[in-house]
Amino acid sequence: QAKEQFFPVLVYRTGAYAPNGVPWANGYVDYLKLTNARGGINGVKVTFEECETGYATDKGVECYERLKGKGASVFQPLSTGITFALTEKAPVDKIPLITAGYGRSESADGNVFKWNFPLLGTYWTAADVLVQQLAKREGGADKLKGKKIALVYHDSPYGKEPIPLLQERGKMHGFEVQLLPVTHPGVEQKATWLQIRQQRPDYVLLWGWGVMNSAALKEAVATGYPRDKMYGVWWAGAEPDVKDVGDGAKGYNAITMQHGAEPNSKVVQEILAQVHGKGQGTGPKDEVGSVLYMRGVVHAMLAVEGVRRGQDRYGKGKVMTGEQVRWGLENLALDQKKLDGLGFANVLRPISTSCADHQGANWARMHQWDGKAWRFTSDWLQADEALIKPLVKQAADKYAAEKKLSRRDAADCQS
Amino acid sequence: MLYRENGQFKTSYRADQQIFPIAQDKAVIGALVAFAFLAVPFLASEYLFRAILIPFLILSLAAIGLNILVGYCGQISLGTGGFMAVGAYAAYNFLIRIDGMPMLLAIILGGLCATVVGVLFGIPSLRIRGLYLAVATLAAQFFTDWAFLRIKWFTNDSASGSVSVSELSLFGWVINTPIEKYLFCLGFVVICALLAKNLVRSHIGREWMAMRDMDVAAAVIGIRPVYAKLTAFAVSSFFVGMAGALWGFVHLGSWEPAAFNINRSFDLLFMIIIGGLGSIMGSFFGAAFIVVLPIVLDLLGVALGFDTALASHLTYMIFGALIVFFLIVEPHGLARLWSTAKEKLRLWPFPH
Amino acid sequence: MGFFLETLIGGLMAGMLYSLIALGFVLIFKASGVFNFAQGAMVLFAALAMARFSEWAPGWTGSDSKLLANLIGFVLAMACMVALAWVIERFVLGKLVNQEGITLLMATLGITYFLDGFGQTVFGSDIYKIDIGMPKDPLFLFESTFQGGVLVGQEDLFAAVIAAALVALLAAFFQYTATGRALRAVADDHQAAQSIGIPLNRIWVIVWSVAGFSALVAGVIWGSKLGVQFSLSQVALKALPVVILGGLTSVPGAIIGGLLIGVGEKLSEVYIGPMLGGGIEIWFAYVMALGFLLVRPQGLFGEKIIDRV
Amino acid sequence: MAERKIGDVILDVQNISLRFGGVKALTDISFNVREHEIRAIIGPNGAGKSSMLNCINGVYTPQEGKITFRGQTFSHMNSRQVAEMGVARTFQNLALFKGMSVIDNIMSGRNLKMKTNLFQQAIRWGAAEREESEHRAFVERIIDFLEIQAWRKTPVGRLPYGLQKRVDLGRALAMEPQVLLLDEPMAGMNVEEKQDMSRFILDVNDEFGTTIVLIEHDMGVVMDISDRVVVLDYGKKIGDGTPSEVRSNEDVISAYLGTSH
Amino acid sequence: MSNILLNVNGIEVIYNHVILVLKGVSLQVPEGQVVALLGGNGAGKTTTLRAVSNLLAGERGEVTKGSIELRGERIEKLSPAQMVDRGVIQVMEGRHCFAHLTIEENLMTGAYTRQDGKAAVAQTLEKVYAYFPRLKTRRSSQAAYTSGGEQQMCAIGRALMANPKMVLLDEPSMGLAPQIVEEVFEIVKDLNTKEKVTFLLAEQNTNIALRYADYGYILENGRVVMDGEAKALRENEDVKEFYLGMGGGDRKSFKDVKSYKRRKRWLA
Ligand SMILES: Nc1ncnc2c1ncn2[C@@H]1O[C@H](COP(=O)(O)OP(=O)(O)OP(=O)(O)O)[C@@H](O)[C@H]1O
Ligand SMILES: Nc1ncnc2c1ncn2[C@@H]1O[C@H](COP(=O)(O)OP(=O)(O)OP(=O)(O)O)[C@@H](O)[C@H]1O
Ligand SMILES: [Mg+2]
Ligand SMILES: [Mg+2]
Repeated sequence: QAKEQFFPVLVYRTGAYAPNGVPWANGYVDYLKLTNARGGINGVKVTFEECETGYATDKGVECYERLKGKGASVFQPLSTGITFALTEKAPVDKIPLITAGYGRSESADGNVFKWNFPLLGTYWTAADVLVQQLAKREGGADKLKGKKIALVYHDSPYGKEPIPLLQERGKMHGFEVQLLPVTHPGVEQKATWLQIRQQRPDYVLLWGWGVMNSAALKEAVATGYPRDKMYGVWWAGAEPDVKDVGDGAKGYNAITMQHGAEPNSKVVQEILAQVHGKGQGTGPKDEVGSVLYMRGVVHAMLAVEGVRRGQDRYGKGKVMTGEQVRWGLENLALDQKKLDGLGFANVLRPISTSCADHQGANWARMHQWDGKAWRFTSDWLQADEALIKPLVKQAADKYAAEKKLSRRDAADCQS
Repeated sequence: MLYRENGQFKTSYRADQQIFPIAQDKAVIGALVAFAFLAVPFLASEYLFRAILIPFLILSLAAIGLNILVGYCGQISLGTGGFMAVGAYAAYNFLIRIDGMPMLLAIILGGLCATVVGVLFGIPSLRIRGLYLAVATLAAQFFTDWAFLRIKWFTNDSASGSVSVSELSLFGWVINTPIEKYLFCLGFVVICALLAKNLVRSHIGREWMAMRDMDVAAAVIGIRPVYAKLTAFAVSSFFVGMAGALWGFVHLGSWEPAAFNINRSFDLLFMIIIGGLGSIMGSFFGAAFIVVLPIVLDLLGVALGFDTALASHLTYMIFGALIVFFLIVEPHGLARLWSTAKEKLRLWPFPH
Repeated sequence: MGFFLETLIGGLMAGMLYSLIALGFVLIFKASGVFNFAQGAMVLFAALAMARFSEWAPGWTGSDSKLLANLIGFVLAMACMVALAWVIERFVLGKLVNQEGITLLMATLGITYFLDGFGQTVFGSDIYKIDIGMPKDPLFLFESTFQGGVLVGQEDLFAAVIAAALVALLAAFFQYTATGRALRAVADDHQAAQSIGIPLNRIWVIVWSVAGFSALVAGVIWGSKLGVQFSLSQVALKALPVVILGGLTSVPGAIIGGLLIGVGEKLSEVYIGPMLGGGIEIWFAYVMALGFLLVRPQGLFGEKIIDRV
Repeated sequence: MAERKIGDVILDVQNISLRFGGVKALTDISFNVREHEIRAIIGPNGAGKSSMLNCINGVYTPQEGKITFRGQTFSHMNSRQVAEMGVARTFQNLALFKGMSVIDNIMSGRNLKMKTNLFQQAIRWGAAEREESEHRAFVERIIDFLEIQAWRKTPVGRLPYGLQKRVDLGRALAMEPQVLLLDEPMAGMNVEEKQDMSRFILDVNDEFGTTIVLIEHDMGVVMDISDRVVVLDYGKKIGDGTPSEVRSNEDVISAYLGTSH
Repeated sequence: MSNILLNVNGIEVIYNHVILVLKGVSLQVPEGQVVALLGGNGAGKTTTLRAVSNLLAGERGEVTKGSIELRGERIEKLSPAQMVDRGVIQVMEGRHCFAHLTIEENLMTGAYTRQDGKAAVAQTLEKVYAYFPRLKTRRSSQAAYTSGGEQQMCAIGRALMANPKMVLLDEPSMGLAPQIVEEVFEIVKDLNTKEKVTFLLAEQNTNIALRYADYGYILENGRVVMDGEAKALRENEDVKEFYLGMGGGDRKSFKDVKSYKRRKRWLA
């Protein structure tokens, strides 16, 4: 009988965040289907099951426990709250967590967070790159001096993550960071935007999620704040955030987690041919390649490659356990050639992780909403590790202290 | 003819005042508890423990607390989540700031902090009644939500405002396997339930109920509204606070303020209404209903092979419909349904 | 000064939008003693219906006139709300006559769950658009007096006017019709009302339809503001302090309450917020309401709470 | 029966006036109650009888006037104090605790006498348990007395009106009051039940020496069992004296008794 | 007997699916007569009336056996409102005025079902005020803040506002001053003779009830234990003893009643 590798899929296809959750889930699942179409992972067939979390922590925990029982060997919580909860459980259950583009920034430090993999980027990466971009736009970091940058953020751990880094940068370049929290769910932001109108910050960074983003853009329209001076994080830079703002959102920028909307990428073509072509498409055809759909695809790819890498060590064509996948993720070596082969040419840059670095890449690009679609507006930008590393280490150490953990030693890293 | 009250003559009022005056009840409940302690640990799967039993137990505790306030004293509260949060974060701070602090003590201290906050926000109840009081408690809810995000000290200066606790232990007994956690919660909850039951069937309990049913008359027979209401708030928030601490420590292990947001408050209120206001037993029924039912429906949907979205939408619909259905069958909640059923049984096999 | 005015006006606008939702609560409470937890869900459901129908309409009619589409959408949505009212009376409230308020509240919760599920199943859970051509660009007043002028969102202005109109309508309905009196009677004592021949079922269908209508209007306005998506049901939470502050039984109260809360929220957030790190408007609204209640326990315009032996 | 010795004044109401906005519920009412006596208050509907009781036990605060209770004078009574001083009452529109069983309702009357603290009650071992049982025993006596054994555990909301009135009385008695204020205890009873009730009031009165203030519309009862009667009309006192005196008082006849019986 | 307006036969009522209260009650109310329903506390009078006016549902009670006919039409399935449309209205025990409405508003709601125009309603209103002058003086104060008796009058008046064909009066005399009680029964007689209104009244004040009624039923724990012409009942020894309180001829003083009486239990 054929070997099967089981992938749990925590999704939210209902509730407040469904508009964002659905395309992601479709992308994720489509890629898994594609993987099978490509002959599985070294012949190991991919199976998967969705579980609806509704973006609620306890529901997420329930899903985790449910799917864990079915032989899951890698999880992607897709919610900060759930990530927090699972971070506690993963080490016990020996199942790695991929939190690509979200979760705790300090978990990039694999020496403390053995089971967390914030691949491709954390919020600190994002914040750092954003500031660099602003510096570029101003024509040099020194020009940021005396500028005022407002952070409009979802008042929750997710929204607060970037603050330390921004303040660090602020000290460095001497720009002022203005913090404007928006209480969940953020349907009403008049006060926030009146403040912005009064203070006239040079830039607004938008760290929202779900309805908060579109609401923010609409208030920006209503208070006449120029959209092209607004920059969103990669969770505030997708179609659902701008779709019904329409022209109002024209000029609004957002950072991408490397990929943006990639309708023409090879992998998308492949999915259209191999999956949708065979009538196995999960969602509507026209959404394939949209930003969040692509995020799903990328996330799925990371999980799959983690398994594949695991097989390199523990035996090709075998079904991997959580621990083995963990090793795989910790030793990812996706060079451009491999990526191109997987169909991610011009979508992703090389990713290579290590015991110390669970992030594996710190590249990003900018894109802008032109009223119809997201278009790239920048070349590749890289976050400044010199700045981030210390922050990460510091935060990780604090966590370790609280949890009475000790950093992993070399031996542990070999295992 | 198995279930009979008559023929069991009470020789003392003491006997008649027991929690379960009827022998059969006592037997059944006894068996149930014994089963929970002795059998379940061997039968249940990890999934059952972590995803259903533990949350169920902890929320039952919170529900009991809330029921004392709403069901017994008639003070509607939508701030439960807030009080849970206070319990959780207070306990957390005790645990990490005072080293060598035993977890159990931390949890209890957490409960006490919640008590203080509860009484504080209970004061308006001396003037404001009914649904209007909800405002006071909602203020508590939203204020705590905000405070734990904004005031770094509470979260030990963690950048994000999320906190996590290290391994739990009770008198040297390290609690980390699901079974251990389950047993710990079970013990904790059973004891609390017992205390609660004792309170509500003593004179303080009667004072609360008197305030609920007819406060003017209560005053006339010498009950002080201030005392009655504030004790209710205090006791209630104490249980709720401890439940919060358990939720954080045992169930989540690491949490953000959102874990105790307004929806938690609503859920708990719904639990006690559907379970039965003014009934400790009802708190358990309610918790079970709200925790287990959606999961069961969900699993059903999956089993029937609906796609995720449809399944969860159907879950919503059926769940809502069931709530209404049960309310129509018995507006006073599952607990009352239960006792009516028993009365029927009592008359069985005769129709009346 | 200009900025203060701006905030003030902004607050008033926001307040009006809250009142719009608060109305639904008040209507039903006043007329049946039910605290309708499902109001938020109804707003969402109505908006979804409107958005989708007007989206599908051109397909049916063939004509691509926006007005026609919106019209069809609105009418069909209203029809849905009436049907809903009937179903609720027939299968829920009708069977819960003479029960305590809290039980009824719980029932409305059941309705909430059902609607959330049902709405998404039928109409989908993506973001949809309602475009009734509300002007979106800002408007600047007194540019002569203050530099930069005083900003007023046209959209808000628009919404505020509609809200005000609606309220006037409903207030009249309660004050000047015999039904109005009957409604208040029902709210006081279901059984007694029945005993003198007030047909609860018909009354309730009427009231819930009216509430459905106000939900629809709220849904359309909020929907065109935020886009029609699940979060729309969350705006109900913003209306809660409004209802209670204004008095659960008073239509005008919903308005005054809304304005007070709106203004209080905005001013506090803008002037006190920065000192406390921001994000205070929500709880501040409640604390403010609490303050008022301590003076008037029945809310600003609510009927006096009766305790008598 | 043995001649009851009427003691001296225990409760003295002086120039009480009570207004609700325009409504003058009571104007300048003075009367007193002697220890051990049965004092009736009669008068047409809306005369202010219930309001009078409400003033005495602090539910209403009269705008003018004083109330002297065993030498202590108050211009405003606080319900708690009044209860502690041993004044109990029943209500006209049943003010029972609907959600509680008959036993609990009557037990609640014992509250003032129960002393164990929260923790003892929570543990409910020893002291609390004992206390509970003692008081329960007392309450059971009342229950037997009122013949409501069968309903012990029924929520009072379900009892027929007449029985609810008995429970109301039971609750008042549970306080072992020195002064018992009864607001139309016999409304909604048939003759036979009224006879029982009167018998019962008389017994309480002379066995425990409880002073009784009685509002009742059944003249038969009032005239038979009361020692002295106050008559109110439109908030004013129009008569005061023994039943026979009152019965022959012209104003009273015209205002209240009417000609027949 | 003359033509039967209301015919209750062998009804059984159960509350909450368990509490059996009426164990087969049968009674007839002829058109244009006053029928009294007597019996001690808990006998089932109120329940019987609720069964007729279909207000049981609200108390979670239901008629499980027997039938109720109004002019030969089965009415168990009707809603209370429909009953009122057919001219049958109940005055509930324990007043149940609309607390927040003023006395006048209370009365006006009574006329909710009337179709015969404002003038007619106003007329009835005046009639009610004429019956109960006390109400007129308190017309503008909220019902909750009126005295017990005033509320009782309000409740009765409210029912009359519907100008019904048949009235179910539950303990009308409760809490009313003696002459008002007389008053109420005079009104009953008045309406009965002048407007041919039929009455079924549950009353504890057996004495007066039997004076005004044409026919009487005595109910004890859920069964009819005796019935007959009012006169006949008045003469019946048991009735005298237990309901009129004049065992052996004249009325006893309440003071002299020695032992507690024990109501004789009919074994029907
Ligand atoms: N809280 C109140 N607010 C306003 N008016 C009141 C209030 N309480 C009593 N009243 C008025 O005061 C007057 C006396 O009321 P009270 O209840 O004392 O009458 P009563 O003598 O008990 O009559 P009944 O025999 O019908 O019970 C009534 O006219 C009543 O309307
Ligand atoms: N809502 C209810 N639920 C349960 N039992 C009830 C309910 N209402 C009445 N009963 C029971 O029905 C029986 C008859 O009650 P009912 O009110 O008809 O008596 P009644 O003759 O009207 O007495 P009263 O003269 O005191 O009003 C009583 O034993 C009572 O306990
Ligand atoms: Mg009175
Ligand atoms: Mg009755």
